[in-house]
Amino acid sequence: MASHSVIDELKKTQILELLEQGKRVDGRALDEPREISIETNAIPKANGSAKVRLGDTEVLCGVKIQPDRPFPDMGDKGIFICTAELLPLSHPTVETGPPQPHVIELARVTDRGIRESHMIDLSQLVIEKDKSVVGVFADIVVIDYDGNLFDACSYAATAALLTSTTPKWTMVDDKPTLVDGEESPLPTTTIPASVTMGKIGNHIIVDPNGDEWDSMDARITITTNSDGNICALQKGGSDGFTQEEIVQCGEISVRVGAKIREKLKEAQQGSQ
Amino acid sequence: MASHSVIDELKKTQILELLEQGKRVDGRALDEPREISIETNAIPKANGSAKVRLGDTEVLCGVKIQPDRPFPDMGDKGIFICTAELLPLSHPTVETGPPQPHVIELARVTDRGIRESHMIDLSQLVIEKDKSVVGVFADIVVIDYDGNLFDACSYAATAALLTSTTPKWTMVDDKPTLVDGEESPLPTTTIPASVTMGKIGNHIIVDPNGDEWDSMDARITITTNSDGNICALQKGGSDGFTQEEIVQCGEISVRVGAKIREKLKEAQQGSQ
Amino acid sequence: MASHSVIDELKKTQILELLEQGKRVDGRALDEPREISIETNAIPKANGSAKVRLGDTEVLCGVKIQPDRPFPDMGDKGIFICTAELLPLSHPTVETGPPQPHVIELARVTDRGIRESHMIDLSQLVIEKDKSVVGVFADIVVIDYDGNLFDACSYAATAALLTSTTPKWTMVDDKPTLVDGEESPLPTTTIPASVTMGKIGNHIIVDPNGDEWDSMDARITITTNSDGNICALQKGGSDGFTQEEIVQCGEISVRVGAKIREKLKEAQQGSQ
Amino acid sequence: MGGREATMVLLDENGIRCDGRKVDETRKITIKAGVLKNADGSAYIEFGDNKILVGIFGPRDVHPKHMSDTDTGILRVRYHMEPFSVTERKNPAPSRREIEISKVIKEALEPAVMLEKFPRTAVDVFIEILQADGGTRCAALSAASVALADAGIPMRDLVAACASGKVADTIVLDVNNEEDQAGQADMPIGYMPNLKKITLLQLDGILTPEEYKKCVEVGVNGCKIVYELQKKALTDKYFGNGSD
Amino acid sequence: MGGREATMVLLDENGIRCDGRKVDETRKITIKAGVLKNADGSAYIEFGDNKILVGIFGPRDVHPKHMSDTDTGILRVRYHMEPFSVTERKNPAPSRREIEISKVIKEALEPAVMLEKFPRTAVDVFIEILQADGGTRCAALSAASVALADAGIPMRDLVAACASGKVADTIVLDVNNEEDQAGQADMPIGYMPNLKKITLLQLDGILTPEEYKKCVEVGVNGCKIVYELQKKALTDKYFGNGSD
Amino acid sequence: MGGREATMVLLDENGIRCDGRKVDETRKITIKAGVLKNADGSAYIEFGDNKILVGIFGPRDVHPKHMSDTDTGILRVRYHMEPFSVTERKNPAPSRREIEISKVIKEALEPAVMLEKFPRTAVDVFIEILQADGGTRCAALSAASVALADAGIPMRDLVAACASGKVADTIVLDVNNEEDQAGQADMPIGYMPNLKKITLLQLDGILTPEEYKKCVEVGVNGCKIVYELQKKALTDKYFGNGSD
Repeated sequence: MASHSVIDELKKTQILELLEQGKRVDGRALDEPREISIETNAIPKANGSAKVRLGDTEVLCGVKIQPDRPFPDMGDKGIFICTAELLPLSHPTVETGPPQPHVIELARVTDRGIRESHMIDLSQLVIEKDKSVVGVFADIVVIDYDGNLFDACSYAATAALLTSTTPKWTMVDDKPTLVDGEESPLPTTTIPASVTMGKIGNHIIVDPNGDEWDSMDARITITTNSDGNICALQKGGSDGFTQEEIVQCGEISVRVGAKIREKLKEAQQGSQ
Repeated sequence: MASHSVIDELKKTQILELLEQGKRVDGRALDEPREISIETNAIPKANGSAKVRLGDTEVLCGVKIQPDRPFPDMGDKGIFICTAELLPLSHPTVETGPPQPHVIELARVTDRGIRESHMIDLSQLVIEKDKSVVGVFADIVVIDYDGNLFDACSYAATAALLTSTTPKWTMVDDKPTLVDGEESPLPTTTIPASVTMGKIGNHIIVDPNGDEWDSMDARITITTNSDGNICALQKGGSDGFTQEEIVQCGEISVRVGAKIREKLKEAQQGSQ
Repeated sequence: MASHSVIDELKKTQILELLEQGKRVDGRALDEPREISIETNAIPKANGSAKVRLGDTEVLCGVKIQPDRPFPDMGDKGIFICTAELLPLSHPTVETGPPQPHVIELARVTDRGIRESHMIDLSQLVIEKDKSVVGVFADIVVIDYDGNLFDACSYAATAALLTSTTPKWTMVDDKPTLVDGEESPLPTTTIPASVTMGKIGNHIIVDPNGDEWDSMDARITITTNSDGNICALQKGGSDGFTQEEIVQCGEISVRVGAKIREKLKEAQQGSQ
Repeated sequence: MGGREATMVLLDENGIRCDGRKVDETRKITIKAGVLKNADGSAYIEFGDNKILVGIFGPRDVHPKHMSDTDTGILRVRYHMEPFSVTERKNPAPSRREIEISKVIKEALEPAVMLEKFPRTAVDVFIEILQADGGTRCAALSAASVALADAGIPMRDLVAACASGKVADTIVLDVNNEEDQAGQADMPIGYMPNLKKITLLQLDGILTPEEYKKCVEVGVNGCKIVYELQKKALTDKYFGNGSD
Repeated sequence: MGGREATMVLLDENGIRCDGRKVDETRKITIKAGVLKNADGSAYIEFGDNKILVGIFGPRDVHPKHMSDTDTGILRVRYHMEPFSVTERKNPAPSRREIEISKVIKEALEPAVMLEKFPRTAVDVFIEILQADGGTRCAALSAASVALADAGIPMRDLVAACASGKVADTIVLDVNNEEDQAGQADMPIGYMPNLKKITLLQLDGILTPEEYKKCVEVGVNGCKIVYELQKKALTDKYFGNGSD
Repeated sequence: MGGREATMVLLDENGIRCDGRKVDETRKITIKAGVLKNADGSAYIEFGDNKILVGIFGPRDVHPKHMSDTDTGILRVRYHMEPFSVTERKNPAPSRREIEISKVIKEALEPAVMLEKFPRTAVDVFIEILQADGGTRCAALSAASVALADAGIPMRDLVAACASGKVADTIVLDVNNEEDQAGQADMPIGYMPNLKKITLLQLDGILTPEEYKKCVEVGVNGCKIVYELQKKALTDKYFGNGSD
């Protein structure tokens, strides 16, 4: 991974030459994400789940909902935890073992996009204040890799959460106890939509595929909520953006995010 | 460990040639285990202990019995945990550090043989239902290695448990509190006997020693209980068994296991 | 680190030649520690803190005081924990990752010097017996390395503790709850003073600097309390001491420790 | 075997099991070969409610080098459960159970793979349990065989796997999760039908010697059923099945 | 952004913030270059109540060798908090947050460092948070730039960093800890003033597109203020400042 | 030293200790050399209720190579307690205490071993505490010396070890577990009787300078007692003792 091969260099040259002509290697417009397909309820035993294909990138999110202790000083809020793992079958370069920094970043950026949008109404997930709350665990695994995991993971987690049902618990003998048959949808307030853009030369492209990802100078992931406001952002990569590019990326994320949000809504409605 | 040396190959050839004549390198019959010696109460400060020599393989098991929290949904059962460690002084190839898969397998197979036989009556090891139970920890260390750790570890754990005494606790102020001077034998219901067989060529041998172990194509460990029934089994190694061989191994394990069980009973009685 | 370079050898030769003439590389007397400077309250957000320079060795200790559960069977005592870390910016050879044995020893020797002197009156740090006690955490980081971390860490921890204030907690609803505005000095009973001596050839030197540290055959760290008694000792290094040298080191530690204790008192008074 | 009391009827008077199956019937099994883009070979199996994905990489170089073998290739197997695959969310750290099963599956596959054909290299078998419902190791082993074949790894035979067991005092095929929890014995078997060799065998639970013999027999028969579905999956991929 | 209720007045009727600052004012900033004896370069920054030390080693050999790059040098960054740096004692084990921030700062520094000038080697940036008070990553990044320059590492520009944010419905510069806890948005920015490039950018909290634009603008202006102090710190060390 | 109140009589009016010993008497000590089959050298010691096994491997190659020293051999020591060796079951993970004691014992043995005779290689000393009863480090060090000699490692001297301490205001030899818990000071000493060098020395607890001097003296005398038993163990093995 440390040194770029000659083939990588040639690939980047080709991608850049095409971009100079306003074209992408796979024929998409610069601000066009790849085909998105969302299969909800892929894991029936989970409380919610979604398999998302974004081009040839495929990820799966399963949501588990179970009683937990609240965080200190947060006794009036449920818990939301989001993890991400690159399965070793998703790409030959993935290594097993403790998570690498880029996987930790992936999980944290996905988590923040959802958390900062206030998608889940955590105040409704309290069983008994300060004693027991509902924990929502969205665990994402990457099954096949072809670039832009940030968006694929965000869509999978969001679709899984939108289609999750949560059991009901009450306190019996100081322990949270399941109330049979009382399930309700997970309380949500907004639909976050993540849009990741790559910078290659002076070109900003939406949803970079695997080859584009390897050729990027820098990237930015911007999440917007249902109001069209920006709620989370992460810049990455070994180059910078001009101030104008940053503003432009904000505009793209609002516009493209709105379209993504429609897909997520469709997936939610399709599962009901 | 990755490649077999020329000497290993020669050793295997010799072992195989002898087996073709129905003989073993150390003169034993094919279904004859090595000399077993069992020293109980080797660690007086433990609640039970046994040092077992099986040929030149030597292992030591110490049992600690102390109050613990029950597993969730198992509030009416005590806890049994069995671990195994290859001490680095037992063989020049043993490495310190986190346990290797073969050591994890060793511990789990030893644990299952005892657990699946229902040797320990865990329902008698409850201090207060759902709150506090008795934990039985059988920790086994390998002191000298000459093949067939599965059986040596099983005999050591079984002998240590058979000769263990358990203190009595009652709940005082919501905490398990020792009742002085009230000790009783650990409640047991059966005596599991593990019999490990190796397959070299088409030959099945009982209790392979170190050289035989290195030459085996496959192995199988079968544990029987006092009723002469089979209660746990683990196949290992890089080759397979025919269906007939599997049945034959079952028969051997019942027959040889009965003899082993007598030795374990003797050790139990000898310690009283 | 494994093999000594030619330069190391030359350095040692030079140091030894000077010692034969009763001199040290930096002109100090054999029983003379380097210049000590102590800056207390270096981290105002901590409950106590001190930055200590001992020659060119620089360490920083921050003390955090917070409620904790008592150790089993120690329900009538507060908790004291002392850690030490060599920050990687302190020397080019420091590696990040789990602590090396010499860092573990450093932390444990520093901890023991303070603990065995009974400096902190832990019996005064109980919120509710058996339920909640006050935990005192002295975390030390090494910022710049030039030999003799044992003494530098000990002085930093001692000065930080001497100048620590502890909040007050009472039990409300079975939880320790802060009583606003009631702070008091951490209760202390004595001032431990650590004196580390190196043996080079037959010479005993106090407070070895970095070059001397690399040239030492053996070392000894002796801590004395305010009564001039010896309360902790640790020998290290790959050579031994004669019985007479051990007695001599004890005498030096009492004498030099008394001077160090004055510096620590000054630091304590200066911070009030 | 937990030895817990059965609160459901495990086997009714007509010999029908709690999920409607007969004693010698497997759950519904679907196997698909070649389901991943990046992996050199792959397979997906649904075995009852088990959902398992297997990806293969290799033969490829081994790092560090001293882990390789100059005489033969090596097989490396990782059996891994997703946190959401089981009822109570699984802690993501690898459990001792997962490490043991990885080893057992590795040794069940080795007799089938012509490792001697690719010395100094490794073949990696990555098994992902997406949803677990009892019998994951057998389902995983069956899928791994198909995935290895899909990767073009030279093989002597496929390893087919299925568990037998004892439920309500009867030897049955393919113990499901409820039967495993409440039942009396569970015996996972891996079998190479052409070479007639059992390469995986474990047992938890108590069997008389006669039941033991019967259990092996029933299990081997189950493996033969699975074997047909494995061959079909490979045929479907390489020669088309009209619907794909 | 916790979205918690503010129990204090974050911005009064005169546009004065909870710590007495105006909306476009930074906290008190002091930077000092060359503060360590052993490190090849170093810097100490006080940024409000943040106290941060940065040490540089390198360019130096990489172990193990295969981690090095024959074409270029590599930058390694560790952002690390002392246990006593925060209100509740921090567990000494590296947190996921620290690992992420290390990566973000690394990628913010890379555009500024002429890594191509020292192939096969590494430059290590060790960041120690001695006391934290909101905005540590910006303060750390600013100090790290100075420390790299102090170490004589060839650079295209310094990276200056400062956060902007939204507090009491107003876009403000340099969000402090209380504002971060009670406020509406926090946007750390790292900026190279000469090359006019933003190399670090994150956002937590909700902004309208207009507020977003404004926030970037305010943040970049803050970076320019920090930049002057960075240059001063280097000038003071290398050309003296009369008081040192 | 916990400084806890003594609930027993540590020293009675006749100068007899809680376990019946006199102040200058060690507990019962038995040492046996050559007790393991695979190890290159070994020893077993019972020291009061301490039961400790030591195995030696080496001189042997060092992996990875860069850990070796071209000028000298290296000694590696692991002091390890079995989970069942102490009253409350010990967590199997290596504790910081075990790591420190490993280092202290290593440095106590190094002066005795002619490491310069086997450059580039390592000698491994594996110490297993089977049952602990106070004073394990001294007993372990004594056994390790014998095991090294049994392995044929060239040595300058044996290191003999024994603790002295302060109990009921009296300096006594060989502090046992009860005395350590309730007593005033514990001073483990390792000593090479021929070379007259102290190679291990620690102290926990408070001593006046006079008591300190006395404690060293008493401990060194104890080491001389242990030394005779070490020599006997080696003689017994190599020249027979009639009963073995």
